[in-house]
This record gives sequence, C-alpha cells and structure tokens, in this order.
Amino acid sequence: GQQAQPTGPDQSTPTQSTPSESTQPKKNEGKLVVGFAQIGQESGWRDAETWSILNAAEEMGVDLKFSDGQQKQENQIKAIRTFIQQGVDVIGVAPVVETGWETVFKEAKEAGIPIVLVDRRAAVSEDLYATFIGSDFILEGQNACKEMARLLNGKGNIVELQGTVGASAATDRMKGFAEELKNYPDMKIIASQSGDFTRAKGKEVMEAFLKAYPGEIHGVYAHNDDMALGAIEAIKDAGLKPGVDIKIVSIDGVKAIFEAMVAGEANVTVECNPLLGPQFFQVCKDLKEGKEVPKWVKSEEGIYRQETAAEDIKNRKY
Amino acid sequence: MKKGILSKNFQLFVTIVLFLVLFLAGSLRYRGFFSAQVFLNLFIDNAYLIIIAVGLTFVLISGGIDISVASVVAFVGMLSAYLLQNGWNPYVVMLLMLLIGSTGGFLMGYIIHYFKIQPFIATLAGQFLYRGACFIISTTSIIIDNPVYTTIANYQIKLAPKAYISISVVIALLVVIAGTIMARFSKFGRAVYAVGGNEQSANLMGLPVGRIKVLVYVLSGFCAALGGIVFSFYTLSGYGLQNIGLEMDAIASSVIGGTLLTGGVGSVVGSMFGVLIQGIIQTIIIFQGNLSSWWTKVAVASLLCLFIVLQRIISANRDKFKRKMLNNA
Amino acid sequence: MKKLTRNQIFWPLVALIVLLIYNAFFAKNFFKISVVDGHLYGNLIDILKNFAPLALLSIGMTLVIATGGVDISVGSVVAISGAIACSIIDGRLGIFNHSLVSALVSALLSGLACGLWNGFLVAKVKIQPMVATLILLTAGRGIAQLITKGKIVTINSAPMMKEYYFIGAGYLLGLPFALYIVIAFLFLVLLLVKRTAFGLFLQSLGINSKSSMLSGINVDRIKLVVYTISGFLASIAGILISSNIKGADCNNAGLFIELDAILSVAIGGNSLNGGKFMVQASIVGALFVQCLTTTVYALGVPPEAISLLKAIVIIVLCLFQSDSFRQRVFKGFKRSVKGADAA
Amino acid sequence: MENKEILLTMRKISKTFPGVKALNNVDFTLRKGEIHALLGENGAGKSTLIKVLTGVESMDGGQVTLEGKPIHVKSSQHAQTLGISTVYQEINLCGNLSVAENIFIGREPMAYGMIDWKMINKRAKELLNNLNVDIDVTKTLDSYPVAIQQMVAIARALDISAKVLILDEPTSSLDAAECKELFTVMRKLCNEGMGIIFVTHFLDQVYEVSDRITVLRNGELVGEYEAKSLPKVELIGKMIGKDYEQLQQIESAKKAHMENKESYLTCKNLTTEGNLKNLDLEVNKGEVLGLAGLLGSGRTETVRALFGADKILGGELSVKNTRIRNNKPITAIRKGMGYCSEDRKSEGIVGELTIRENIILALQAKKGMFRFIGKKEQTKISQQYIKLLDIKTPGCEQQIKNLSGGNQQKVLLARWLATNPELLMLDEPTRGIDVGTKAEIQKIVLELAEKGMSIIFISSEMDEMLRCCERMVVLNDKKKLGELSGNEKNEQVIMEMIAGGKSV
Ligand SMILES: Nc1ncnc2c1ncn2[C@@H]1O[C@H](COP(=O)(O)OP(=O)(O)OP(=O)(O)O)[C@@H](O)[C@H]1O
Ligand SMILES: Nc1ncnc2c1ncn2[C@@H]1O[C@H](COP(=O)(O)OP(=O)(O)OP(=O)(O)O)[C@@H](O)[C@H]1O
Ligand SMILES: [Mg+2]
Ligand SMILES: [Mg+2]
Repeated sequence: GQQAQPTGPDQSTPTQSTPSESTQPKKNEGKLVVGFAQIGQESGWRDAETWSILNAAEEMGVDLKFSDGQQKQENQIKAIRTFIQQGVDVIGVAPVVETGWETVFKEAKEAGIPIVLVDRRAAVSEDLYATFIGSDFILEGQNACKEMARLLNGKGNIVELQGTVGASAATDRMKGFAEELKNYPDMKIIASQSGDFTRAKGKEVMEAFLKAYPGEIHGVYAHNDDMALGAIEAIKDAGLKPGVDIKIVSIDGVKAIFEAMVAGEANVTVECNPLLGPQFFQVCKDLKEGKEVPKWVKSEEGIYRQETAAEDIKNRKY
Repeated sequence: MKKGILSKNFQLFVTIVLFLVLFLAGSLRYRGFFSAQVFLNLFIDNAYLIIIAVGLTFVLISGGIDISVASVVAFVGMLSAYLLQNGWNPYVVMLLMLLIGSTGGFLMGYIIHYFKIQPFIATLAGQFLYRGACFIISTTSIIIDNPVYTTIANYQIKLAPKAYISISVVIALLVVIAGTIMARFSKFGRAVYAVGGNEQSANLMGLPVGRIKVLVYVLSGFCAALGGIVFSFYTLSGYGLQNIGLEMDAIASSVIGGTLLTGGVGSVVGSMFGVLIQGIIQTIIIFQGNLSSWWTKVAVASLLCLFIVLQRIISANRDKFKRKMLNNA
Repeated sequence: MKKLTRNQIFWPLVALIVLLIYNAFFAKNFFKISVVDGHLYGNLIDILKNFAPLALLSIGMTLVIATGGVDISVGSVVAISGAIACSIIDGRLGIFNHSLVSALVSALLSGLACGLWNGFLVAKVKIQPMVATLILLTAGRGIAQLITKGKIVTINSAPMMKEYYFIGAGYLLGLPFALYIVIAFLFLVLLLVKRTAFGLFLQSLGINSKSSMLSGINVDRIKLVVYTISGFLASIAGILISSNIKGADCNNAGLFIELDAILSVAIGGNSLNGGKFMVQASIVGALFVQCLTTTVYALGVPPEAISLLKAIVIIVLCLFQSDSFRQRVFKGFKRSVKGADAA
Repeated sequence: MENKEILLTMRKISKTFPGVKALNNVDFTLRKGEIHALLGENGAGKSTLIKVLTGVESMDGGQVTLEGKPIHVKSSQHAQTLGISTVYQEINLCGNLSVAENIFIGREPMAYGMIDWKMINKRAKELLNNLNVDIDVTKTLDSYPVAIQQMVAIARALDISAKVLILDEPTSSLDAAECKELFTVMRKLCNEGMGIIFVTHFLDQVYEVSDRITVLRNGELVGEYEAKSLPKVELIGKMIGKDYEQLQQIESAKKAHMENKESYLTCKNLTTEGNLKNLDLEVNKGEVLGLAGLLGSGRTETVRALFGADKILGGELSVKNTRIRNNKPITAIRKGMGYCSEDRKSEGIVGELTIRENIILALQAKKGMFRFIGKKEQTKISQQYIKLLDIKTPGCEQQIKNLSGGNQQKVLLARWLATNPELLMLDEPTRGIDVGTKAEIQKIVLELAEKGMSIIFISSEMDEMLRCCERMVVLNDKKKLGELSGNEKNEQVIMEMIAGGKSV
C-alpha cells in the first residue's frame, strides 16, 4: 500500500532528470553497464563472491561499476544513488542488512533501473526489485543440524559458535538449526556464544567452553568455517581430537575447512555457493533485453563431508 | 576588515577551497560527476552525519570527546522502529528519542564532570550501553513502515527540474545554522570555547564550568538522537549493527573542519565541510567504480591524508601565504 | 594504608581481584588448573595467553598517551604484520618463502615502518594524533588485504607452521610462551623509562610541551620514538594473534583492539590527557579486560548482553577509581550511618 | 580614615594543605574606599588567603563577613555574584579567545538575544585605552605577551562592578608607566567606595597607593598597620622576621670586576621570526648585560632568538667564535646557554612534575637521555638549590604547581643554575619574588658573573637593572638604540634614549 507516495505524481520527472546519462549508455546498445554494490570483504566467502563477479564481468564483456561498501549500509545506499546518477542498466546489491532499502530502490525504479538482489534478501515490496539470486540461511542451519544429528546419532551435547550478533546470517543460521533441533530430543545445545565470525574469537570462546564443560561436549556447530577452524585449534590444545572426540559442523565451504576435513579434523561443511557471477550477469542481460526473469533464482548448493573431502578439494576454487 | 575575516577563518577558507578543488578534480575525471544532483546527494547522503558532527563539535571544542554517538544513532533507529511497530504515535516517538539522547548525554556529562571520569571512557561505556540495548530490543533489523516516516523519507523538495533535496537536508542545514549561531552568538557557545581553552581559567573567570560541560554532552546526545531520527528516515529501519565506527567519521570531519581535539578551537560550518569532504571522497571512489575492498580503503585513506597534509602545509605557511596575497594586492 | 590506596596500581589490582573472587563463586571450574600435554591448562592460563597481544599494545599505548597523543592505528598494524608474517610462512609472497626468520623480521619491520609513519605525521607534519593515526587505521587494513590479496591466509600445512604456532600458542616451562614475551617487553620498557631519562621527558612533554622544549627536550624526536615503539609492539601483537590462529585474517585481526588498549590504559588509572603514567598499571588493566572477556564466556552470558555487561562493569570500575565519587558516596554513607545512630 | 565603614572581615581563617599549614588563624579587615596591601614573603599565604576568600579553595576554619553579613563563598562564580572581583596571581584567562572576549565573557552585552560583538569590541577598546593599552582587541589573547595579558586581566576585573576588588600581584610584569595608569584607576574606584586588596612585592608601590598594610608570615598574621606610620625598613623587618641589610652588600659586590673583556657570544645583523630587526650584540665572559626597553621593545625576542626558541631568518650568530646555524634550544643548552622564560606558567613549570624533576629537567636534557641522573643524585641537587634559594616547600617531592608563585619562579631559576651554563639569560627572573629573596638572587647573579658566567638580565624594574648590570643595551621597537656602560647609565638617560629613538 505504498503507492500513494508524494513522489508518485511526478514519477516521470526523475526519469527525465537523467536523460543525458541514462540515454548515453543505451546508445551503444551492445555493452551492458552494471553497477554492483558489494557489502565488503569480511570473509573468505565474500571474497570468492567478489572474485566471481569481477571475473564473470570480464569474461562476458560487461562494463561493471563496482563499489565496496565496507560493511556499511550508508555506503551501499550512496553507491546505488551514484549508480543512478551514472545511468547504469542494472544495479546489483548484496544488502548488508534486510531493511532500509525502500527509498533508494524507489529512486532506482523511478529512474527505470532494475535492482537485482544478490545472496541476501531485502525487506521491500516485490515490485521494487527485479529478482533475488541466492540461497537461504535458514535452510543452511537446518542442513547443518541434520548433519550433526547424523554424526552424533541423534544424541549428544552441542556448543554453538554464533556469528556477529545481529548479522542476518547469524540470526538465520541459529534459527534454522534450532528449528531442526526440535526433531532430535536427545541432542541439545549446552552453550552458545558469539565468535564474531572470526577464527580468533572462535578459538577463544571454544577454549572457555572446553573448561566450563570438560568432557561434556560432543559436537561443535559453527556459523562459519573460520570459527570452526579456531575451535579446532582450541580442541587440539586441550589434548582432544577434533573431528573424532568432538564433531565439527560448519557453514560456507571455504578451502581451509576442506583441508581440515582431509586431515580428519573437521566433519561437515554446508556450502553456500558464492560463485554467483555468471548467474548474476545472465539475469542482468535478460533484464536489459526485457525478458521475464523469475523472482528467485536459486543458487546451487551442496553439503560436503569428510569422507569425500579429498576428492572435493580438487574442484574448490576458493 | 575583509582581511581580518580571512585571517581569522583561514583554516576554514583553506578547507572550502580544497573541497572545491576536489569537486573540480572529480568533475574533470568522471563523466556525470559535474551535476547539481551529485552535489546535492552529498547533503542527502550525509545529512545525519552533519547533524551528529555539529553536536560533536561542541564537545570537542569544550575539550572533551564523545564516542557514543554512533551507537546512539543505532539505538534510536532500533527503538523507534520497535515503538512504531507497536503502534506508537510517530511524533511522540521522535520527541521521546530526542529526550533519550539528551538524557543519555546528561548522564555521561554528569559523571564526566562530577566524578572526573575521563570523557573517552565514559562515552565508551555509553557506546557499549546503547549498542547492547539495541540487541536487547532485537537482534534482527526492524522495518519502519509508519506513513509519517515514509512520507518524510520519500519527500523530495525540488530546487530545479533536475535537482532535489530531502527533508533531512533541510533539518541538517537548520541544525548547522542554529549551531553556528549558538557557537558564535550565545553565552553558552562562547563559554564552551572558554572551557576548552582553559578549564581552570574559565572557572576562575566565574563561568559555570560544570553546567557547561554537562550541557555540551546533552547537546551532543540531542544531536546524535536527531541524527538517528534522520538516519531512520534514510533507511526506514532499525538495525543494531548500524553505523559501527561512525563516531570516527564524525570526529574526523570535525577535525578536518578545523577543530582542535585539545579544545578551544573549531567551527560548526567547518565541521559541515569536513563531512562534505569525506562524502566527496566517497563519491569519487564510487565513480572510479573498479576499486576492490582493499583499494577502496587505501584510496580513502590516501585522499584523506593528502587533504589533511595539504591543509596543514598551507595553514603552517599561512604567513608566507598572506604576505604573497598582500604583495599581489 | 593511605599510601597504599594512593598508589596508582592499587585500584586496578583491587578490580582484578574482585573479578577473580566473583569467578571463584560463580564460574564453574574457573580456577581449575590441570596438566595437559606437559603444560598447564585452565582458564587462568588461557587468560595469560590471550591477554598477551593486548598487553603489548597497552604498553605502547601508555607511552603514546603519556605524550598527550593516541594511536588508534594499532589494530591495522596488527593486521599488516600478521599478513606479512603468514604470507611469508605460507610462501605466497614470492620472496623469502617459508622462512620463519624473515617472516618475523619483515613483520617487525612493517610495524616499525607504520610507527615511524605515524610518528612522522604527528611530530613533523603536526597533524593531531587521533586523525594522523586514523589514516593508517583506514589504510592499514587495505594494505594488509593487498598483501594477502584479500584472502584469509591459512598456514596449517606450511613447513614452519609448528615453530610459528609456538610463538603465540606454545608453552615454555608449562606457561604460555607469549607471556614471556610480554614480561620481556615490560622489562625492556621499564628499563627505558626508569633507567634513562626517557620516562621523565615523556611525562614532561605530555604535561607542558612548550616548557619541555625550552628545557632542551627534543619533543619531536621523542614523539617519533614513542609512536615507533607503539607500532613495533603492535607488530609483535600481530604476530602473536596470527600465530595463535595459524593464519592471517586481515579483516578481523585486531579489529577494535585499539579501544581495548585505551581502555586498559585508563583502567590502569592513567590519565588519557597525558603526563604521569605507569606501564605496569596498564598491564594490570589489560589483564582485567581479558579476564572480563573470559569470564563472560565462562559464565555463559548471552552474546547479545555482552556489550551491556561490559558497559556496566566499566562504569562501576571507573566510578570506584574516581576519588570524587568515593568521597561523595562514602560521605553520604557516613552521614547515613550517623543518622542511623542518631535514630 | 579610621571611621571608614568596614566592608569585609575574615576571622580566624585556617587552611592546611598536605604537609603545609598555609594559613593559621589569620584575621583580615577591609574597609570601604581603602586600598589595603597584603604583604609577606613568598609562600607566606597571601594567595591562599585570597583563594579562600573567593571560594577557589575551601577553608578549614574561620568566618567571613561581607557588609556585616556572614558569607560562605562556594565558588569563584559565587564570589563574583557577591561582588568580589579578582585578578589572580597566575594569569587566568583563555588564550584561545580574543582580548575583548576575555574581558567580557560571562557578561556579554546582548542585542536581540545574540551577543553584541560590536559593542564588546568597542567597550574593550575603551577599557584598555583607560589603562593606556592600545592593541587590536579582536586578536586572540595568546598572541600577546604576558604584560599585555596581565593588563587584560586587570581590565576585566575593573569592569566588573564590584564592592571588593582583589589584585594579586598585578604589577609583577608591568613597567612604571603602566603601573601609574593602574594606580590612577585604582584610586578612582576607591573614591567611589570600593575596597581594594592589593598584593605586591614592590614596596615602593605599596607606599605609593595603599592606605593600610596587613603582613603575613609563614601563614600567620603579623599585624595590620597604617601605611603612613610604618617605615619601609620596619616593614621589611616584619615581613622577613629579621633585620634587613643585604641591599648594601650588593653595591659593594658589584664594584669588583670590570676589566677582562673576552667575548663569549656575538651576533650580527640578526633578523628573526619574532620580528627582530638587524640586531648587533656582543656578550662578554663574566659580565652582566642588561637589556632595557619598554614593553614590546624586543627584549624577550632577543634572548629567545639567541636561545634558538625563535627561528633566525637572517644575520649570524656565533658562540666562542664558532658560527651556529640551525639553532635549537638543545643546541644552545649544549653550547652552554640557559634561558629562564618570563612566562613561568606556560613556558616554565611542568605543573604535575615534582620540584626535583623540574629542577633537573634541563640538566638531564643537556646530558642526554641515556646519561641518567640517579634519583639520589637528583634529590641531592634539588635539596641543594632548595636551600640556596630558600624555596619554601615541605620537600622536593612536592608537585611544583602546589608551590606559591614566587617559589615556582625560584625552582625555575634553580633549573638553569643546575645546568651550570656559561651564558644565562634571565627574562624577568625576579618576577613575583619577595624583597629578601630578590636581593639574594641579585647577589647570586653577581657572584656567578664573578666566577666567569655571562648573564643577560631583563627586568622591568629599572632599579634592579641598574644595580646588577655593568653594561646595558637599550632596545626599542625591535631595534637596538645603543649601549650604555659604567656611569653613563641611569634611568634618566635610558628613558631619554628611548624617547629619542621613538621620534627618529
Ligand atoms: N594546592 C596546594 N597544595 C599544597 N600546598 C600549597 C597549595 N597551594 C599553596 N600551597 C602552599 O601554601 C603556602 C602558601 O602559598 P601562597 O601561594 O599563599 O603564597 P604567597 O604568599 O601567595 O606567595 P607568593 O608571594 O610567592 O605568591 C606555600 O607554602 C605553598 O607551597
Ligand atoms: N604595548 C604593546 N602594544 C602592542 N603590542 C605589544 C605591546 N607590547 C608587546 N607587544 C607585542 O608583544 C610581542 C612580544 O614583545 P616582547 O616580548 O619581545 O617585548 P619585550 O621587550 O620582551 O617586552 P616585555 O617582556 O616587557 O613584554 C611583540 O611582537 C608585540 O607585538
Ligand atoms: Mg601568591
Ligand atoms: Mg619580555
């Protein structure tokens, strides 16, 4: 019900307001101009995504305007505004947070530029964005829980290493896991603490857990691989065998966790595919050519286990 | 007389000139940069920061520091989103936010002055407190769909067919004007300068130092809350992780605008230009359009460094510079 | 007694002891120490190991703050030094591949260079310290990412991994090796401060730099030295942090650690406006900060409440350190006791 | 005079600082329309009495009444509202504000709810003109030297319409002409019924303006006297508690040497950052050279340039026939120079450091960082100077900011004496120092010269200059007017020289 905005009546003006900029790219019909507002560079996973997008842009001959938001929504909004000024064909965003995009997306819409959400959703009405490409954090949490149950035979004490408090990945991965956990009455989370998605904190928190619950921990669920890697070190320092004495399940699927799995120190990683570049630009092309695109383009994901890690690692690109 | 104005506001003058140079450089280098809307976007995108920087400037001039402002913004966004969701009247919410900001500022100012707690530490505690309070409300972000908020957020004031500003910009400019008047023409403002120049002397001259120091933090808290409200217009949501590190942007803006962190010197208009300069650096980087995360950081820092060093060198050689001006004239 | 309470280190120590006593009652197994793999093992040992980087930073920060400045770039220097060391150990930098010595030397040199740069901006170009170091705070992480090409470097399988891991997480005579590094540097800095005139000059210029200059103190050079020391110590902290996690995480290594360092200095009872300082007290401050973190984990405080708890602890602690607060409260207390007696 | 109405009384005032009994049952009475001099040695408790009265320090015991009503002053702000206006000993103004603003801050005239800057600047200009100071009042205060700052502080206090005006050593860095202006204004205010408390170490001024005298010694009241009925010698006796003869000794000590004229320092055509123009100067070994001139004549700038505190833009400077380039304080100190600045608060003391540390600071800098003077040695050195200069303190571990003004000045002197310099430049070294010690210092200066130390001596007191200096260089408007030595130098000649120089 947000159609009746004050900007509604003169919707046409802003579109006209950038005629020189927005018509110019359209003159050289061939070249696709895309603006991409990336969140930042906070993890290995994100790095892989960035790499994939830059790479795909080059391969597909797209004129990419790339902006790194340094983890700040303000910066991403500024970037989108600037893209509008520059008159790009499509704007891609990996929103750092779900909310708060209404205004700027509207501006893009008025300028006739479609928005593509990448890997995270935004809480705006459906008409404000063209499509969403990416996965589902809740699903990842559920999968992780299923894997944990498989490893522990549905019975045991788990400690959870959460991501940064308030980050949507952390909240949803926690939610997904907790939901699924209801199906396994003999498994329970005995301690849960934030490790800020980092190895150092993951290790520090795990150290404290090991002392507070000596011999009681059977599994570690980490919201990302990095914290799991930190926890593995803490477990080793405690004289235990990670992956054997204490099972490790984490999310993301970065290369280092595969190495750990090969070494037998980690058990499962639930992948969340960052290599969205080709898919993203395909969607952009379609949008420019006026083709229909689905509202949700799902990315391909997988679950990788210790048993097959030695094989899988050969295909890992990041 | 004109010479007097120039020499007294020399640093501000240098800052403005360098700002224009940056804008010009951007315009020459990037297509589409030289447009009214790009310029106005600097205000639209940084309105909240301008407001916060104005409040902070008073604290810095008084010789203190307030690193809680970023968390105040996050907290205000969070709490107003929460309250609006629960059907509170938007105007009541806004008033309440301003009240909370001011009260928080008052408490920090009170313990800073009366219990001699170092400002950095007291406001660091404030920072943790506000941030923590955000997560008590909710760990996820909350959307604001109150019609009043969305109307204000989306309203565009047309200046020309191709140029508009938002209501937030108007608020920010009003704050700058009010701040300038307060700093230059009110007893309170002048007393702030005196306290920052020499607290002991100010006390011996009979100024109510305690009250002024507390008020300065109240003002900063108020501005931070107002900045928070404007920021919630900007994003129409509340989110606990919002604006981490914003206090450094505000402090840096103020310093770029000529404020001395040791107190006693600074101007509100200067701080506004400080914000605009950081904004334009950001814009240049986005226009560049091919910087990776790390090059973005390096580029921001280099531009900032270049700017500050230039400003320092010109100001340090101000006498030589002035002599030249005189000779030319 | 009065003399004791006047000593700067008294209140931080009291705070630390109170926290430990609290833990003795409320945190399970907090004081349990056992022997695992031939070294001591327990929460207290973890605290001593994990506080090492912060302790080093707070030593440097104390000196910088004594001159009336501040160095907020230490976190970024931590990232740079870790990135360099790990890149070399991992062999991805292309030079000095896999050499432990050159990894350490290059990392330390990078710290020196960063410190010198800060010192140059502050002392020579005369930029205000917080903004001067803000430049490196911003750029530093970028530079670190540049070195690692934005990747998190993992040295799990590098040839010198074990040796490198020893620095930050190994044990010597049952105690964390990192602790010895802290003690060594504390000793060195105390030597510099107490056995040379450096400490005197530092305080003097922190209190009144004009007078100090006219008394013949080379103010600029001392500032330069102090920032360089801070940078150097930050690079060691960077080595410790990266070694402890067997990798360099440019985005997160030492993120916001400058706040903790400043907090440690303040908890140690040092004035943030410069002048008189006590390095040992800052170390106690750092120990307190780390102890608090570990306590939070051990007690199982929900993560979303940590900030809140920290804020409250800081406020309470600082209030009790403040003379005027104690005076007011105790006066009120005495009065109320008297009133009660009268009634 | 007796039947003048009593304005203010202080009864049985006591104040103890840790280790010091600063005031012990002191009584003080001020009448309407009188100028009441409060006298005593350094550290006698004068400033403390004033601070207690104005609420800066709390008192341990005693009563204060103003116009018959008992008052409890809580803060200096409170004092102001009660009608007590004060100029404290250390200049307490804000250097970052303009001169005009320093005079009016807290009581700015308003127009339309905003500060009326035009009015402020106009009135500030007028006020200062009344004191015969003509400066740009819109410039910041710290662009002016101490003397001007002192005048500004006075102007501020005078403009506050008050019943009681307190002036704690207002004349310590003023010269004769300015003092005269000040006294005229003071008398005028008295006639309007104000009571003025006046602290000074210049006894001539006491007799010039004051009606009554209260003398303190060691924090205790010695007595209250009519100025007319107390001869100077007796007054001095009351202040220092013994008879006073040192002045004579100085005259005799001075005659001794004159002959050997080996040059120590020369400068030619010196032009400096501080606007000094083409100065030629020669300082011989073992002589006391005086720099004479009016306020702003460039005396301070001369010594600052020699010491490397100001940049030299042109000309050359050589010490012992070797040219010095790129002069910095530390170079100068290593070459054997010492400079005791006139601005003791901002360029002298390091407030939170102890007396010991303040004394050895320059010596340590001279020796270098690594040749550390052990604490025992430090204590020994400082004890020695505390004794030599009669510094009043419970011990050398006291923070210097807790000392009385005069005693701080002595510590600074000790700092430079401790470096055992070959050329000692003293810019107003006796500022705020009591008569007894002043004579003592003059004696020390002459003794040092005897031993071969060169000394450049600057003082606003012509008397003192004439007594100590063999040779005098007269400056005006940042230029050298000429030199005087031997019998040709007397006050008359110097004043004429300056007057003549001005007209040229
Ligand atoms: N804050 C303080 N702490 C400790 N002692 C103090 C403090 N203030 C003053 N004193 C001591 O009190 C005594 C009286 O000092 P006061 O400043 O009143 O002397 P004074 O008569 O004004 O001397 P002068 O002529 O040198 O200004 C001195 O011995 C001084 O050391
Ligand atoms: N009466 C005055 N009017 C205007 N400016 C003055 C006056 N007196 C001093 N100044 C300013 O103060 C600056 C410093 O003067 P300086 O300290 O060298 O004088 P001085 O000879 O040492 O006199 P004194 O030490 O008695 O003040 C000069 O540059 C001058 O501009
Ligand atoms: Mg005194
Ligand atoms: Mg002078």
